[in-house]
Amino acid sequence: MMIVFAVNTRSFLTVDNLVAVIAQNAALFIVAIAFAILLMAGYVDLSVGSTMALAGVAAGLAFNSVGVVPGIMAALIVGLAVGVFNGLLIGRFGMSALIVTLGVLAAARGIAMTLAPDSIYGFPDAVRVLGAGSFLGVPYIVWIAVAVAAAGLFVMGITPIGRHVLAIGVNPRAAFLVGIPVKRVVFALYAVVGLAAGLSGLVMVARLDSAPSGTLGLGFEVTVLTAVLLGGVPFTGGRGSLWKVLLGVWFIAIIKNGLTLMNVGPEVANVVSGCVLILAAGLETLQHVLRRRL
Amino acid sequence: MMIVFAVNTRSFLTVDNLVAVIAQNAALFIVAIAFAILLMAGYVDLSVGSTMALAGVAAGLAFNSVGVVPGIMAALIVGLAVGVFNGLLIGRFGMSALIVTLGVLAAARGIAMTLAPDSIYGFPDAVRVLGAGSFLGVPYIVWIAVAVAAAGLFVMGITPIGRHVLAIGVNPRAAFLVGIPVKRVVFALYAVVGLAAGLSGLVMVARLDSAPSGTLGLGFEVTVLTAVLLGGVPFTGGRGSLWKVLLGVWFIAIIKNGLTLMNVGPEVANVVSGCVLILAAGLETLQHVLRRRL
Amino acid sequence: MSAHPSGGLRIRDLRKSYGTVSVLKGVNLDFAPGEVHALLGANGAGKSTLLGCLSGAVAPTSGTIHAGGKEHTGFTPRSAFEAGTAIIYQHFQLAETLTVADNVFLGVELRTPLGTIRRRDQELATQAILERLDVPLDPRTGVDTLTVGQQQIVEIARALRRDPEILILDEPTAALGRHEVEALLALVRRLAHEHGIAVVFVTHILSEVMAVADRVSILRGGTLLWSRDREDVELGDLVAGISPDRIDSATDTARQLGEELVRLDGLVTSYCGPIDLSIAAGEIVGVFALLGGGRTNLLETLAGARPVSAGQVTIGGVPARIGRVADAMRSGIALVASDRPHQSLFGRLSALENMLMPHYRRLSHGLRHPPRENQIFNDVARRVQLSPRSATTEASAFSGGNAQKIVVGRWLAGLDDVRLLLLDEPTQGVDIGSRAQIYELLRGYVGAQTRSVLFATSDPDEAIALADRIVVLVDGHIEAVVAPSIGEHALLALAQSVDISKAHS
Amino acid sequence: DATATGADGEACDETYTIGFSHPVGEADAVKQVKGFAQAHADEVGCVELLLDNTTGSSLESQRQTIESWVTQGIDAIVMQPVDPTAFAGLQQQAQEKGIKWLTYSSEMDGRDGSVGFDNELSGKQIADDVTTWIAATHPEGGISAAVTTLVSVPVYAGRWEEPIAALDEVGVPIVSEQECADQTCGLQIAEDALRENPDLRIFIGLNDSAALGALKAFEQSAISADEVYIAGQDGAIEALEAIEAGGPYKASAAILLDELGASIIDNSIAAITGDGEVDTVTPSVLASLADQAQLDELKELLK
Ligand SMILES: Nc1ncnc2c1ncn2[C@@H]1O[C@H](COP(=O)(O)OP(=O)(O)OP(=O)(O)O)[C@@H](O)[C@H]1O
Ligand SMILES: Nc1ncnc2c1ncn2[C@@H]1O[C@H](COP(=O)(O)OP(=O)(O)OP(=O)(O)O)[C@@H](O)[C@H]1O
Ligand SMILES: [Mg+2]
Ligand SMILES: [Mg+2]
Repeated sequence: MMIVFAVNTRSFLTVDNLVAVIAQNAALFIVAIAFAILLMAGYVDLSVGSTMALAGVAAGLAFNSVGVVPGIMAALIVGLAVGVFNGLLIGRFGMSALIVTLGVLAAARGIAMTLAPDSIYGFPDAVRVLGAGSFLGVPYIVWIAVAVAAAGLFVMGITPIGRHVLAIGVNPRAAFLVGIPVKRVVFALYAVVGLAAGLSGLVMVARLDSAPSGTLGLGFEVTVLTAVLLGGVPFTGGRGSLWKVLLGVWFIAIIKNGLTLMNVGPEVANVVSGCVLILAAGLETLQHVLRRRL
Repeated sequence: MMIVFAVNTRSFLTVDNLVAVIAQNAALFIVAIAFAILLMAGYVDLSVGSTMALAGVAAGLAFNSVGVVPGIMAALIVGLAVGVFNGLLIGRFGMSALIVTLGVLAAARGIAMTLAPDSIYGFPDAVRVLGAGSFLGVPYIVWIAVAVAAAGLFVMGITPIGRHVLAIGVNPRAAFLVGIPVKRVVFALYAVVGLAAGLSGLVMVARLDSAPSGTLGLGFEVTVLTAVLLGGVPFTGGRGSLWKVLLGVWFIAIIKNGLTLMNVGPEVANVVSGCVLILAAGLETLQHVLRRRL
Repeated sequence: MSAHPSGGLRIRDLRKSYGTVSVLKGVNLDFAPGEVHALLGANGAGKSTLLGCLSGAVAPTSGTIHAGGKEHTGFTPRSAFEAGTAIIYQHFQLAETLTVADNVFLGVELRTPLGTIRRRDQELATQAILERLDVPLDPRTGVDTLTVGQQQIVEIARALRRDPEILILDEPTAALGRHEVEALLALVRRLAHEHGIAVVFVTHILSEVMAVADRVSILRGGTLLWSRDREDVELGDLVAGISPDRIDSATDTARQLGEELVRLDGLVTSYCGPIDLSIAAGEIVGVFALLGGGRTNLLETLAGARPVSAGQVTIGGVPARIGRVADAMRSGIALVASDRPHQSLFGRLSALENMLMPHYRRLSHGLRHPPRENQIFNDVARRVQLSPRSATTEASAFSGGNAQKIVVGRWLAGLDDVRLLLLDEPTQGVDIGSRAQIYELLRGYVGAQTRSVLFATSDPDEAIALADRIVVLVDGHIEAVVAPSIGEHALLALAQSVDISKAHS
Repeated sequence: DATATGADGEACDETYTIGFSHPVGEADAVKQVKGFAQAHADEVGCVELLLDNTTGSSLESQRQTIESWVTQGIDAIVMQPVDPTAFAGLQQQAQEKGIKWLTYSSEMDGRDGSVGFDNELSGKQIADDVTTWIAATHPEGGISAAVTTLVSVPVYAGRWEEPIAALDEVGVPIVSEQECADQTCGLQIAEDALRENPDLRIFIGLNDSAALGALKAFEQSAISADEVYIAGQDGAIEALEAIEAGGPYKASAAILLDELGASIIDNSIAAITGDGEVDTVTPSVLASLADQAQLDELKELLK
């Protein structure tokens, strides 16, 4: 795959292109980390795309009316608020995660579009610096994504919370019975996913230097879900490794990038990315079978 | 909900409108029945929308080159073929249902678009009769949907297969150990869902009298999934009633219809349908809680 | 025993009902520190429900629990833990994807000042507990690779790790081998008598009660029948208390055996073998072994659920294909697996569906016939003494022993053409009265000499009571084939023979 | 992957790499424009045309495509942005790298050129036509209209804003204003709107797909074709044939797709070389039975 891309394009393997791929997908990385942790606990959040839009629109409105820092706060607070809403309904009251977040997916998009019928732009310069500037030669947004990934790896790898999340995913009853506050953990995870979506909405808006309410983050939930599933987290939760999830995100980003560089039309792009997904699923199964044989 | 629609529109509660709602959503009914049975066994098929497109395109090409009956056959055979493909990979080889069908979702759309770069139209008159004609005052396609629903209710209600499907959904290992051919049942369910998608692709093409490869069935998987989840089948399978699924489909159809009749804009429509979903999830949870109290 | 001023646990007028079904009808009980208190009763008497109230798994409808110097109207798992209780559940509650050490410390992890897990310390502590239990097990193994017995050990280690003042064990020995049972009983005694812990112990194996208990209470139908010091009761009192209308099974009537029906020739499984065995029609053969002896492995292989490495199985003179479950079934082999929640029970389906699941196709001619299904269900339910005898109740709402009756009852309906029925721990969790009933039913099942039964058990009493012949497995090999008349001690000695020498090598 | 050669097959001194990006890659008209652009690139020679694979107005996807083109440093980018403001930053970046930035049927400040196809003109042509039709057939009023939109893609706004303004002007109430750009929703919206408003006689689609869906609904109703006015925009072949059939489908604002495709190449080269016209507007033309010759010409083009 990688080889095909490398051979067929001029720039696939250049450092420029590789850094650009991370920068382009910073938002995806951020949401995927939080989403993967939620999925390991056996829950999903399909509302992330719209949450990004709502947070982005809030940031945009605040950038232009109050200032840069309030704008950043606005994105994070809105993201967190949506997450808290999901967390309350699903974690606290036990409502169906899929239906509730599908509902929020529609509703948050609708609210974002109502708040900002036209796209919002013309932000203070600092926003553009956030989106395009870099530190030590690496874009800020890549630093942000790296920080989020590091935090995720830390929490899942070596803190009790990581164990609790997996326990909830594999056997919620057992987790409850050993005294893990299951409802509170699930609530917190939704809040974190909301916050991550808010952050990634902010990153997108900073990069775009504009906040289009109708299309920001449109269909993002499917990309995130695909990346996380590819990263080997089963839909029912209970296991998975964030390293592999990062690989999954990287893989999705690379395919997209490679297909663009190879200049194929949407028909072929669809067929190729479909086949790649199927192949990936096949490889994983093969791995399983081989491991069991050994 | 219903009351709001009834008060705010002239035609919501007319017989005409009610029959029309079924006719408009015949494709949804057909796929949802098969999809719900698959979900009861604990498996999903996200590829239905693209399968519809592929089957529809195949039907369209055959209508114009060979004839009406071959066209009908083509749709069914293509749908079945996609289902068999999914069933082989997932049922037989145990690959991840979500990833494989997401892959097929992309690939089948790509193939449909390659086969038919432009939309296909100008079919023989018989096709239009199939799409718009009626028997005893009820459109043919409504008869088809009713027949599919009846078949589903029959199989799930009073044949052994219905019990086997639920057993697989609850505890696949135990089902395997009591001698249910789990792999074969899962394979067959995917084939049936493929066939249903093929049939519903045909129904759509007949209604439209045209087969637009790029947009036919686009996003259909989300609508079907929402309807089936609303119908109370849990994502992990193992329970559910087809009657309730029919109600779920009906509910989705009604919301769409009511919102169109009331002519609300996309922003408001999004917010309303989002809130309705969340409310529905809340009501179901409430019901559960109350039942446990008794 | 005198009641202690503090410590221990007192239950007053505890009630619990599910909807209109009342399970506990006002129970008063005292569990004193330093005492092993055996709680007995028939299946469905309410033992697990009572213990659930003490651990926070079940919210009582009314009543009070005095523990840790305070009066509680109910527990959450955490407040129960804080009040000093720890429980081992009848159906283990483990996070299968985590390691042994992670499970032992789940919810009470050891932390560094930074908040990270002290993984090494946890592993060492787990190791220490496992050594106390005399079970060699690597704390870093994933729980999903363990056998049922090993998982039970992990549950026990977890409870001990919490240094409880009140230790509650719900049928902790059901999945253990004899060796482990003895180690556990010794430990339980030590914890009570030397460390002053109040131990509550539920079991259906009365010999354990006589060996370990200081006090005995019997529940019947959700009320306390009586509560006495162990010295004041005889085995007969226990039996009479648990199942008043038990009929003594006719073990000694000589049974007629037919010709050879099943034959294993050099069968090699992933763990066992080579195994040569011949089973006559109408014969019931027991497989006895210690924990990890390979019983489950042998039975699951015969049932087609595990790959065969070599050898042949012949049934009725015809070579049987047993590579896959479907093939084995076609050859007339059926299995009742030992891991009930994972391998046998359809928790969310009804009792009737659970019982008839393997037979639906045979029972129907394309269409199901609900009246006939109900009739069969009622018949079998009556014969196995299922309680409640309700066809529509979800399987997960049945008590452990009653769920086992459903699972075994599947094959006792006699609807199938099974020639060789395999049962792994056929009466695990079943009370003493129903156990005799199931033995009787199994004898009736092979009575016509068209079928054979091969069952595996870790309970020597069961092997002796049910089997016509006993195969002793040690490390996957046939150590001996003996008659039940050999007696419990000789049987145990045989099973342990190599195990002990291996432990010292 | 095509390597460009001269029109006569000889190697080139210099090859221009031009990227064309459109957010709705699944639309028939877009597929055709891409085809015409490719054909013209081959004809001119020494041009490598890059096409993106964005569908469904995906901002993410389009953004990534353009970013990689900028990273690659191609010579010119011709694009219709999902949202112009979301690409202003990239435009600046591209132009700093010396990449020519041309817009396709949309406005962006500081662009190096444009391939015009005027959505407002398209909307206006339909608006004028429908006004004329109303005056001729329903001078006394008593009818209502439906219009489809795509508010999430503001670039197209002219396509629905113009007809809506015109209908307001003549006092025809708009009873349905729903988001729709494909046949399935067109059919459903028209069916529902007709049932709710039996006096519905006008349906104006954001594009031909939506209008073609509506056509089926009207054909199935008992309303005579003469009384109905359905119009779409783009000039898709299926629509042209529907117009020619003389049914309810009365008009489509057709883009001259070949001209448009050619302009993508020509204007880019002009911008790169600094020689030639960089801003062109390909007019849309009103395809209707009133001008059979035009209709034939358009159909011929798409064959
Ligand atoms: N969730 C539930 N819903 C309804 N009834 C229940 C539920 N859980 C238990 N019961 C009923 O409560 C009664 C007591 O069950 P419990 O598990 O306490 O019995 P037990 O004494 O532990 O039996 P066993 O020896 O078989 O384990 C049973 O009749 C059972 O059917
Ligand atoms: N999934 C597995 N992975 C690794 N080892 C296994 C697995 N299953 C069984 N074993 C090992 O194979 C041997 C036989 O196990 P088996 O379950 O057949 O024994 P058993 O006599 O039934 O013991 P138990 O009392 O635990 O049921 C044991 O040593 C066990 O550790
Ligand atoms: Mg119990
Ligand atoms: Mg075993």
